Amino acid sequence: MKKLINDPATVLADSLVGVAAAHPELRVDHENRIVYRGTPTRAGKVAIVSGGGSGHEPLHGGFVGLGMLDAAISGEVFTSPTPDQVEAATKGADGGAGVLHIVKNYTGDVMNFEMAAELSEGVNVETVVTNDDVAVEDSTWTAGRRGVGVTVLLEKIVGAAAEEGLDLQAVAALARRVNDSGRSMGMALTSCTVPAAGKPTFEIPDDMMEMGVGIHGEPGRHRVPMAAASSVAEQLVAPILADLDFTGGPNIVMLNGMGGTPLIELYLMFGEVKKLLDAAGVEVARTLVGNYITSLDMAGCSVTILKADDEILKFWDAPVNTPGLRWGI
Amino acid sequence: MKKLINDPATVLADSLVGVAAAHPELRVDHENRIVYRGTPTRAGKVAIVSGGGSGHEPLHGGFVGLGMLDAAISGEVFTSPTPDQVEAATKGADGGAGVLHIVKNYTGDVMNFEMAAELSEGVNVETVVTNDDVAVEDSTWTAGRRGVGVTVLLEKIVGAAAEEGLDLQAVAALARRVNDSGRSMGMALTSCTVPAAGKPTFEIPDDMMEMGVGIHGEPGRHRVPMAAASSVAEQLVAPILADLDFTGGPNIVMLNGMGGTPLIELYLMFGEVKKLLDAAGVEVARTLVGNYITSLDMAGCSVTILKADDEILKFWDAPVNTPGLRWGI
Amino acid sequence: MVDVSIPQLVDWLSRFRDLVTENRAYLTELDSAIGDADHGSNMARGMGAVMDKLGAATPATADELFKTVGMTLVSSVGGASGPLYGTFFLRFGTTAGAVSQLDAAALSAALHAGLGGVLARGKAEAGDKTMFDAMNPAIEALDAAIAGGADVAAATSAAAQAAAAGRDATEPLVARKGRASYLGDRSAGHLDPGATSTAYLFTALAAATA
Amino acid sequence: MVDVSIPQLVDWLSRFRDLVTENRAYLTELDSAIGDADHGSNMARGMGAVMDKLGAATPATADELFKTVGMTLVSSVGGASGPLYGTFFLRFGTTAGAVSQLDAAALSAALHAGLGGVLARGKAEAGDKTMFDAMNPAIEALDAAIAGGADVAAATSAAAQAAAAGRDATEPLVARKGRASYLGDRSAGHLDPGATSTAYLFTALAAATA
Ligand SMILES: Nc1ncnc2c1ncn2[C@@H]1O[C@H](COP(=O)(O)OP(=O)(O)O)[C@@H](O)[C@H]1O
Ligand SMILES: Nc1ncnc2c1ncn2[C@@H]1O[C@H](COP(=O)(O)OP(=O)(O)O)[C@@H](O)[C@H]1O
Ligand SMILES: [Mg+2]
Ligand SMILES: [Mg+2]
Ligand SMILES: [Mg+2]
Ligand SMILES: [Mg+2]
Repeated sequence: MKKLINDPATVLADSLVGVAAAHPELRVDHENRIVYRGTPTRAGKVAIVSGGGSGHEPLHGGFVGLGMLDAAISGEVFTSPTPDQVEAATKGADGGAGVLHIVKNYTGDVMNFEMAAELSEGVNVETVVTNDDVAVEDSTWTAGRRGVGVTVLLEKIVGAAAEEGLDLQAVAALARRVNDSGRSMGMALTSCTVPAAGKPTFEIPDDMMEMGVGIHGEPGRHRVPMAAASSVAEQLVAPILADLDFTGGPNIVMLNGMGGTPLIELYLMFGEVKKLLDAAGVEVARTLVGNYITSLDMAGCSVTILKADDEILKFWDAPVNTPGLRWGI
Repeated sequence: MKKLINDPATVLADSLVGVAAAHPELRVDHENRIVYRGTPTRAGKVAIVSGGGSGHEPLHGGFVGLGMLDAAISGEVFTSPTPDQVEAATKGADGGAGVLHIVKNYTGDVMNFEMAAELSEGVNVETVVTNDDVAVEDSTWTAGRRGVGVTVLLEKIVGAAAEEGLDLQAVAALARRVNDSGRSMGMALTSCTVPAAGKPTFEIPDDMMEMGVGIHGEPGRHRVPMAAASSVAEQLVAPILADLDFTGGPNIVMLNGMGGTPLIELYLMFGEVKKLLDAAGVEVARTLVGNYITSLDMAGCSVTILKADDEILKFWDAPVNTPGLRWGI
Repeated sequence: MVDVSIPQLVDWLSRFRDLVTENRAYLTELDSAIGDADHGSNMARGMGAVMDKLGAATPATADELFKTVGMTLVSSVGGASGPLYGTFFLRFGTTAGAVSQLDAAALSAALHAGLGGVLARGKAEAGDKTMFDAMNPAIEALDAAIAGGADVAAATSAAAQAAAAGRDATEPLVARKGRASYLGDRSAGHLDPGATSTAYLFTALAAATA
Repeated sequence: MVDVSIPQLVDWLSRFRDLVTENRAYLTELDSAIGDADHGSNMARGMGAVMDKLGAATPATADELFKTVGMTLVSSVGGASGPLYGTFFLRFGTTAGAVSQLDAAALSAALHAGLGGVLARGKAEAGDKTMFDAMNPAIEALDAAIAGGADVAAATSAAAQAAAAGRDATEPLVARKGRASYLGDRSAGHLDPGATSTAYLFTALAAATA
């Protein structure tokens, strides 16, 4: 395992030291592993709180700041934070108007945030569980779909809505609408290496790739032969378009890197995705190309498409000032 | 070789298609492989033009936009662009007030930009050659030091100066002052793979790393045993501090990723670097942590320190709106 | 019938800690195949924290003991296994009550309560390829042994065997809960990591009460 | 003494194209060891563009021919080798002049002019571990052969041998110019890629004028 770390056991703590050093405008609670904005939540503003396992940076800590999250809680690598961490963030971020929990749909995340909400007496908590990954079939008999790329777009959009003064019910309703309007699909060329595991999560030959991966270095739904970027784009876009109709209005499209794939390839992939969307009559109104929700050093990418409308685009375009996403300010 | 590409021969062209699709606010000259701002250079504003081989993204194309570059020229992967490409960008970006060429000190870049300046009759061209890499000993008998991380900071700072209306001589003088005030040092855990070469540029065992690498996937000055992040930070920071005195004033510090190293490690490394700078009495006034000047999919990082002053900090803080760096707007 | 004392219950936890720590890499390897490569770290971190806590001060009654255990797991593990094992021990303690020893019936009742906690949190059913598939048969076997007149040692030994068999039976299953469910058919052919750690839980119980 | 005709000069370029294309992976491998793994791609791309251009229309005189060659290299290669080989051919053509054949003396003069171009652009000295270390001895050997009364074929053959020897002699050198210089002492023990492509240049010349 080749990593720039001191000790697999202290990766998260050491990295948060760097976050605090690099971002004096944020406040890091090292004990509870929470990144807060530098100033407390404005009285009357709904607080937006998210979190999950580490290893997906800049998600979530890199999205704390004006116009996006009020607090982000980090668990160990790929391990949901614990209820008391989430409870601390919930109480710490509440500005009296309640707290929205943004939770990616993984059993661990859902359970730990659920317990935290139970513990957070006195705070009005609403929860949105993102589940946008079309690689997984939706069913009430299973854990359902994973929450992936839509989480990034949702944090931006509801962050702006909260900033504008929408109340908790309205913010939560918007969050659910955004989640329902977005779909994602991911793929990997390589596995990642979890520091504590010390070796790649899976082995894969040079001529194969994994289609339908999530963001935890897990194998995907299918192992298929390596293919040209144009074909990879098709394998990502087709299941998304088959799952929801994105025509007839503007969309926000994210081409996300898994952490180990350089920008030159991500832009190349976006070019291929754009061609397919143009051909399918899917209007691309806003784009995001880069590493936003990653899986440590995994090579690969994912595509997220979100059906937008005037309200969603207004909140998307609103100012945001976080380490990972910044504009208008 | 596992890459999200169609064909090693079309990587650059295909990637520029994606850049154009993702950034309608920019204009891409696909024939000459130039990324321009969407609107022509304001009459009377010095145009800032840079370029070099591809594979360092977001450098340089990702730094085109208000407050930074007016045009960026891409060569093939790790290969300087040709004089006629640079000539086209120089003439295309000139707003009548002349053009500053920002050239990283590599023989190919220097020669091709030199020939371009000769070809660009009628345009007032000044050139700054960045050479901030302390891994290479400075000498008039050799090609001298490589231009690396300082290039990013310089493009931001002189971009702001040009925006403010400084004339070509003043912008060029500032550029040279910034270059003289900055130093960098890089390291790699792995090689990168040049698409046309199809395999890693060098092999390196799991228990070794390369110290003193540049940004072209080349081996470094020394191969040393893998070490903890704290020791890596020391091996990067010590030669920088030995080369120039950074105490007694504010500094801008960049912890840059080589492309294949995830953000969680880069923040961790920044934390280690910050401890060393604090101990050495080096004031960190501004920071940048992330992938800014990369070497394809190489795993590793570099540290850049730039001695600043009120003028440099003012230009650093000025609004910038590019795909790779954005604030204040 | 011999009762299970507080020291024996602590020994159970200590042996469980030893087993997940020794088999940390193995549990993580199982989780690499169909999960996210952290189950070994999670369990070793959690049980390490539990034993540190108990080392500082061991409660004298079962309710307090297992409240400490459950809370420590909940607040140190995270992921799916933290709330699941945490809730297991919390409910185990509540049902065991403020006692300093458990007879076979009380042990069974506490284990049933723990299992109920896992079900309440995780909503898994038999055959979903989770820790439930080791835990449920283990408790059934314990009950059957007790009903058949076995003492605690024999009953926990039967439970350990049934847990191991339940663990082994997860191999061919296609997961329907937890992270492995995302793999669809590819989850078949691998042991479930949580069922494997649960088998250690009952091995440890059998050894502590032998 | 036999003169070198335009078709022979085109054959020289064509053979050079073939050699850098066939040895593309090898040149890139040499550049991987002490550079940035692109010399094979650069030379193959450049000479491919040159022959495409000449295929469309072959100039009738040496000055026009090599102007086309030089300009095409300059505008299609980039990197260090583009300006260096480009300038080499541009100056070669200027000195050769508007002629349809070159005698030995004219060939020598044109090669000297080309070498001067490489020096003007790159400022390398003997022993810096660059293409100069193959080019300079090649031209010296050509001159010596001509002075000794050799015909063009024998002289270019001597040049090719000297270029190869010059290339081989770069192996132990520590680079002082170009990208390999960044490696310091680690650049020793490897052939210089540019010297290797220059050896092909003279191999091609010898074959075209045999
Ligand atoms: N809904 C559930 N009910 C019961 N057990 C579950 C459920 N979901 C997951 N598990 C168990 O948790 C184990 C995984 O634990 P762990 O790897 O520590 O957490 P995570 O899946 O969050 O990474 C699985 O092997 C499975 O036995
Ligand atoms: N200053 C110089 N003078 C002469 N030749 C040089 C000089 N610098 C580099 N070269 C030659 O160029 C070769 C490298 O060419 P190439 O790999 O195509 O370009 P780059 O170094 O820009 O990647 C070197 O092997 C060397 O022979
Ligand atoms: Mg996990
Ligand atoms: Mg090159
Ligand atoms: Mg797991
Ligand atoms: Mg090269």
